[in-house]
Amino acid sequence: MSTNCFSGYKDLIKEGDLTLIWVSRDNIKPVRMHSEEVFNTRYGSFPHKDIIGKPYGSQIAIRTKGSNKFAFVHVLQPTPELWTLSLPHRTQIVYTPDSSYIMQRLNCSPHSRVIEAGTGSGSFSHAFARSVGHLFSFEFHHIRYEQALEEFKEHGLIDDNVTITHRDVCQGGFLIKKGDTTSYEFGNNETAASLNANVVFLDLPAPWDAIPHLDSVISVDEKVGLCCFSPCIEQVDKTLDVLEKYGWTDVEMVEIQGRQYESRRQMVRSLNDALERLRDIKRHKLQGVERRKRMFNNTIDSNDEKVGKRNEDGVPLTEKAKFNPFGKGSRIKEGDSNYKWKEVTKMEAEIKSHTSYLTFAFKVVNRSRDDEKVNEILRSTEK
Amino acid sequence: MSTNCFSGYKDLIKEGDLTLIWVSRDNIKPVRMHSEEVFNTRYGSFPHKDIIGKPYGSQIAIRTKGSNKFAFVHVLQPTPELWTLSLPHRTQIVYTPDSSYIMQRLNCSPHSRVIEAGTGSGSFSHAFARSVGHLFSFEFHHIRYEQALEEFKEHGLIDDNVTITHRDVCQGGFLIKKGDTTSYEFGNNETAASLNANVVFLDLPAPWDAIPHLDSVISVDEKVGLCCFSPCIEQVDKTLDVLEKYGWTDVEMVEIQGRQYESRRQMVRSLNDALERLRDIKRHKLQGVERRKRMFNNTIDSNDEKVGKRNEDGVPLTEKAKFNPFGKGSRIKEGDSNYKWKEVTKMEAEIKSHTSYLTFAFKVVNRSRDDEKVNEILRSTEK
Amino acid sequence: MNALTTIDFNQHVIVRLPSKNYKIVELKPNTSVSLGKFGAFEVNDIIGYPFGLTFEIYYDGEEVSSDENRDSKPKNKIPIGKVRLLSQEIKDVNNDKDDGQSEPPLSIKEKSVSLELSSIDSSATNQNLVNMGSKAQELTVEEIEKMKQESLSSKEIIDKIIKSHKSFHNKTVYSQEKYVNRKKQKFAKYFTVEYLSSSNLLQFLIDKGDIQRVLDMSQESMGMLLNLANIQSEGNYLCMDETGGLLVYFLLERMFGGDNESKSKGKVIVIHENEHANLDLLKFANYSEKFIKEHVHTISLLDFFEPPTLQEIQSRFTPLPKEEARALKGGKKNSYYRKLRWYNTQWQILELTGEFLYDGLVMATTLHLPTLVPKLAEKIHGSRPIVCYGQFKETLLELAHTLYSDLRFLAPSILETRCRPYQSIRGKLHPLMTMKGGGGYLMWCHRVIPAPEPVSENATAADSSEKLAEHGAKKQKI
Amino acid sequence: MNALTTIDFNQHVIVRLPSKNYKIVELKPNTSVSLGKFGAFEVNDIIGYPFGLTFEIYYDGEEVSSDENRDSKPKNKIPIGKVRLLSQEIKDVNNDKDDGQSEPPLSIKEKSVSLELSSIDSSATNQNLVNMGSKAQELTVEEIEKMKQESLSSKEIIDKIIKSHKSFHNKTVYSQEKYVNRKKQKFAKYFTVEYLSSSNLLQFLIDKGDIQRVLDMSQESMGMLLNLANIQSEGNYLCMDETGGLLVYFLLERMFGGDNESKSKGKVIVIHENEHANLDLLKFANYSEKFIKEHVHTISLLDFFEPPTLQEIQSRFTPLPKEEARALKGGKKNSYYRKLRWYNTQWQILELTGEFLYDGLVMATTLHLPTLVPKLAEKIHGSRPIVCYGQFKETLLELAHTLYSDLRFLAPSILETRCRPYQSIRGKLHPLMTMKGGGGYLMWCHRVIPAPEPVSENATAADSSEKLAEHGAKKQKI
Repeated sequence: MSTNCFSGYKDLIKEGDLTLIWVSRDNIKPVRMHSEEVFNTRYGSFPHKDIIGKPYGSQIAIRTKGSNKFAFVHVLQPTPELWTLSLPHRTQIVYTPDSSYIMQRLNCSPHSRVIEAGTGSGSFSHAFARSVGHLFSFEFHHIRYEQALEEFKEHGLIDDNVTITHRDVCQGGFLIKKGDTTSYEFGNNETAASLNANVVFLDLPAPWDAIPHLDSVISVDEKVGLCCFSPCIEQVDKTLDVLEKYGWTDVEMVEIQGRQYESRRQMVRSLNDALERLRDIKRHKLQGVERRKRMFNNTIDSNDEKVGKRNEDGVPLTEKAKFNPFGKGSRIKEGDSNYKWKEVTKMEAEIKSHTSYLTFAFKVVNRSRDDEKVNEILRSTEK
Repeated sequence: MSTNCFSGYKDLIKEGDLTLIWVSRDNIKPVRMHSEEVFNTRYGSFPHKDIIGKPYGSQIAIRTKGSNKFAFVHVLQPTPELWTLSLPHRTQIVYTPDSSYIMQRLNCSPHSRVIEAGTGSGSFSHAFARSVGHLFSFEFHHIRYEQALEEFKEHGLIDDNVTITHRDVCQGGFLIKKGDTTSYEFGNNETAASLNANVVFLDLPAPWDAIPHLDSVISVDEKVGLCCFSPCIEQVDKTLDVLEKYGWTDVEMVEIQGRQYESRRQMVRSLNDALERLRDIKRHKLQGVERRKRMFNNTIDSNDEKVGKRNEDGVPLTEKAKFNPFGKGSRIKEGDSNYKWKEVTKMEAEIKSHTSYLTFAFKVVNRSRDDEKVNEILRSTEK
Repeated sequence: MNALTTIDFNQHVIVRLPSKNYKIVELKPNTSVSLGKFGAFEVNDIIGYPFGLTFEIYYDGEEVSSDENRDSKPKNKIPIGKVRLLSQEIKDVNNDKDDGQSEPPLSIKEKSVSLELSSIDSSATNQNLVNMGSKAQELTVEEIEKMKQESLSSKEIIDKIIKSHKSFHNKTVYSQEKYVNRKKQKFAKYFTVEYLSSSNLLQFLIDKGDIQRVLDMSQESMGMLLNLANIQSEGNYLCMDETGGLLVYFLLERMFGGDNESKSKGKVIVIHENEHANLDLLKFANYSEKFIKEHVHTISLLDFFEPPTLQEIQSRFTPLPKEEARALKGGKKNSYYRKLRWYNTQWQILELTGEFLYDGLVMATTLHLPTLVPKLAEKIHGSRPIVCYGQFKETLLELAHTLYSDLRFLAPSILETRCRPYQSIRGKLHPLMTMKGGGGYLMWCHRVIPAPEPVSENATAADSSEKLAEHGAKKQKI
Repeated sequence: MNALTTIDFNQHVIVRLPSKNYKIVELKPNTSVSLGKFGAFEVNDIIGYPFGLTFEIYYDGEEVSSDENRDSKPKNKIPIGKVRLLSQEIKDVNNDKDDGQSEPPLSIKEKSVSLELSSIDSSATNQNLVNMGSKAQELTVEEIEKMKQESLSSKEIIDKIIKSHKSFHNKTVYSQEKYVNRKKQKFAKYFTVEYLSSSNLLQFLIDKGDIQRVLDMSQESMGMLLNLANIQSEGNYLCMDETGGLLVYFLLERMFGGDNESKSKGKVIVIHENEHANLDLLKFANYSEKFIKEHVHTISLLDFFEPPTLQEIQSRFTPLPKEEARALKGGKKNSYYRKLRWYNTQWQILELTGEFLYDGLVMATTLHLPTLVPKLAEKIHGSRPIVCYGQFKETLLELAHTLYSDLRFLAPSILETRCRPYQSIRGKLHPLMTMKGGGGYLMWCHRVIPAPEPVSENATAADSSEKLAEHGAKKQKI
């Protein structure tokens, strides 16, 4: 499984492909296509063979057992953003508003060589892998390292542009030497990988312990960008202290707040309808009072009683008034064409009010220029 | 000037009234009505005598010198919210989103006896004065104390329910004794004011120095609510430490983010119109090309040249295409009925992204009950 | 006893549980209150204490089963415990669902480590902590349940739980504290009694999931509405309240602070869309019926816009002098008093809709505002504020555009206020990771009186749109 | 020299000034650059340094007036100074406009007090600091101006200013530092040279006040757009860009990182509303014309929706073999090559609008999206993302509703991302007091292919609205 199923664009769904099956917004499952297997959901089961051969993005419909209703899923090609949506909310996930901002602010492109510690859920690793030259990811939790290594291999990232190493960077720094527990493949006489990183992302409880180790692995002849991802403000305070001590400049901490809105509709309930409804209720009460008065004075006029029960157009009049412009008492589907609606945006019921504080800093190790080269160029411009 | 011009509702504008004249959203001026005076604005001047006698809320219109245009202002009765809008952005102003939240969370009502330190711009003092039983405001900056005292007197607050005292509460605490620089009027044998505060608002650089002094002035037999208003997170950290030491509980820090939106319109530019415009441009280019070809082959047919210059309905055809569905190139007033518009909300260009962190805490000094009274009541319920 | 500051009989109060849920309880004398798994207590035991205190329920063996449950099946008899003031405050670190690896070890600042933990060692990082979920806990659910039944004190239960957690010592101090607090919330038996303020009533309704019923209102939006509307104890406010009385309660608490003896004469006039106003939530308020009758009047939309004329009222009924009326008997008396009630209501409608101008308009309704507000505003005095609460910004946008082009309204603007609480624990300060979204929006403007067209001969037909120039829309250069 | 990391000739770069303003400068050899009041420098002096360094301009008496101004009037001749690397970083405390009394005295944390201040005493509080505004400063404006003309080093100017400030010692250390920083920004002569990234280009345009031109875009919204749209170096993206090329620049920088030698084959196809595409901003990009030609194609809306047919193209022109064409002379040759260019464009239109399906749709336009997006989406492959940027949420709301009821679009949602920077100085950490509002919104969905109606005899006319059940709108109980 060497091809990186997260990069490049596939047309048809093939045997062995890793796909993301979208059952609903909160239910997206990674499924590898095997023609003899079946994907089961609450609504029914979808044999892989009905999926393989179809173009990516196809909706697959089946008849739910029993009722004549249909159940359907969509089969999508994995992307880092969809992958993040499919992850259960366990360990620290770097959500798209944060990861996309960090990548943009640190100018991630094929030119970037990135250090990421810790790997965590691996959601950010996938986004990095899509856009950068090379990603060196470090994870200090043994089990999570094994899980991430397995996952990255499955997704074809290891053979592409990702190296993952089991290391507590706060103690052991970022050097990757032969014999370390790492996915890095050393050249025959290569004893240490030259990371030469120009982008660094630290998502650690104590980034101040890792920062001092960076000087030995970052690129020296260019501006290096760093982002520390810390939930507590005290961590930011300690990080700022160490950043200043180790010559990192243009230090700025920011917060990213992402929000999602549902597109909904609210019924337009006009004043006139409301007044008309009240008039209707009033009329009915008066009719009721008269009827009771008549019944009170003269009980024999039976059809009167019955008649009283009908309204103008002869329809039997229930006790309650007839004019029901807002469909009170019955379930109206939002957008039901019998009513007038106003399009509105509704915030999610529960929002992610905080992920982490992002502390950015930059460093140029070698603050000089190569005078020979410069003079050479200057001479060439004078000719 | 004893009547509090900020509370109660006035019908007509009278001589001597303090009014707020609204010239524009960012230009609201406090003006005391004197029939022989004139209120000057860039657009023209408004004699007070044309205002006095009119109901509050009246729009006053004058013809601007020279042009036949009109200039107008609105004359409003002062409220704390309008007053806050009229203040220049100098010292620390507590804006309405913060002050209204604090008052609501600390259940401000006629039952509340409030300590406020420092007075600052006095904007929050006016909001407190409107709703609470009594406000004890403390200001440590000499000049600001004088200005606030003068202003509160002018607005009739001092004779109503506000006491202001010149004091650095961090050093001198909150006790108001005879001989202190204060607006408090002591009863003949009263040597110290009994504050008995149940709401405390601290807007100070070092609230942790003031908190220890509170025990001697807060009410003992009821839950007392406190809010510290501090711009920096380190101030919150020190405040939390001291609050815990002095027995304040239910401690929670919050941030209030207020936003204002303008109601605007964006032109609806349909795809069809856009396509039609391109077709129109294309047609004109082709006509232009043919005309040049004809001119190139046969220069004598002068009317042809002229004719070419007219479009179908005989109107002289400018070089540019005629079909201009979006009014490109001319100034269209937002909402111009010749075009289709979509109502949109636009955020202010510059927003107040931070005012201060609000740290709330509560304290019950006397955590016991009056057993006699309780037994008395219990006996009465058994009869 | 001052019912505004102290726990008193026949009063509705808020009871806050360890699970941060809110309950409303009416404190009837000589009765007990059951808090489900958190235990039960006698009302008489808490009377007389000031609001805001936290009580712990403890059992010293001679419990008597709570009277309410005397007849109910023995199984769920919740023994009534004794009550004592809880000394040490429980810090809640409950909000961090994910045991984020990047949470800081507590070593940064010397920590006020809660009692239970001080004696147990912990590792600086959770490097070798295996997340085996519940497998790590050797006590079975039944055993824990049994301990709860024997009503061991929460402290004893929690100590037992910690001892039987296999890799508890591997946890960082931070996650140990979180684990202990979660257990505490599950088994601890303590509760806090608070005054039923308008904010607490709103929190109770949100907790119950009644968010839609209160139109997704938030405490900060309501506080802002009260200040923007310049609410005072002597004001007369016109209001529409689709939340079943919550908005009215916010108004009353700000105007009178729950004081039935208040001398202030302010009034809230509630216009309702249905035949009768729905102010159910006021049943929780501690205002007397007399007080409500005096300060809260209700009138239907129809009566407000199409009030009866004086003749209509007088033509249909003329009240009799008191003695004559009292002399009436049986059916006649009933129908007379029924008519008299109708007569008085009609009179009140006349008063409420006559020349009288109100001091403010405060709205929380889903009716179409652009048609409703301009009509209601006819009854609002010049310079007075108009504040409309709306769950959705788009509905207030439509209103703001309508009012913007109407010279009787000054500078309508749409406002939003959002409160974000922080986990307020030194050493681990950060905003809560998750919270309730929404909170609604406010439209705020002032009612003003347009100037009559200044009459002067050479006044060219003053281009009224020009008059709107300063007031008017912005130019947009395409 | 690697132009992606190092300052090189004939390159557009960003120059950041002490006043935090951004300038774009093209570095032509042997020329000088004037920074107005911040001085002037020679381009040759900074060539070869890595990006990100801050240079100070200093004068040691033998300045020569900048060549640009040689002819201009002597008065505004800005002397060209020497350049040296600035050693100590200037902390900016510039954001706190109001000298808030509740700002903390620096005593809380030992402070890294900037050099200038270490020798001057300060008061713990500003109790007796009288806010006399400019009266406190004894140096007149002319004197300060003269000092600047004599090009004293910024350090000397600032020391003079501090000495002549009457109540400077009364200021708290905090407000002294703020005062010094404000002065520094006014007189200091330093600048920073940065790579012209897409984010820096956006910041330059925002600084210039071109916010409306870039539809109020923000860096965070653009970053989110690039990730949501799954932008990769090998993708072919369909895009509409009303910002004059800014969106295209964001795409190109993410795909190729400014590397003209990139082997990747990704393309951006720009559909434009006017006769010609407006990609002016690309003139600042350091991509060669050849590179742009290869990776960026433009096509008008009309050509995209009403492309010519093969016959039409072939019927109007048949290209001659190369030699024959070259043999043509004068007018004939011009008109042939003009027609050939037309022929090639028509071919390209055919290619761009043929069977080919694109890997993503990225839009930043004020055209009516609910009609435009469904039509453009016909050319987007299944499972690929569609991302529309909009300044106003309401326009994207209309789009989302339209797409929600169209089975070719999966889960359209409206997203907002806002960045709030903090004053990042230890001891005084807090969000900036004021910042630019707005930043726009994004609509994100995936193009999908609806399943054909499953054919089975007893399939009752599958109520298509039912099919929408799972996909469909929420039930709303009134």
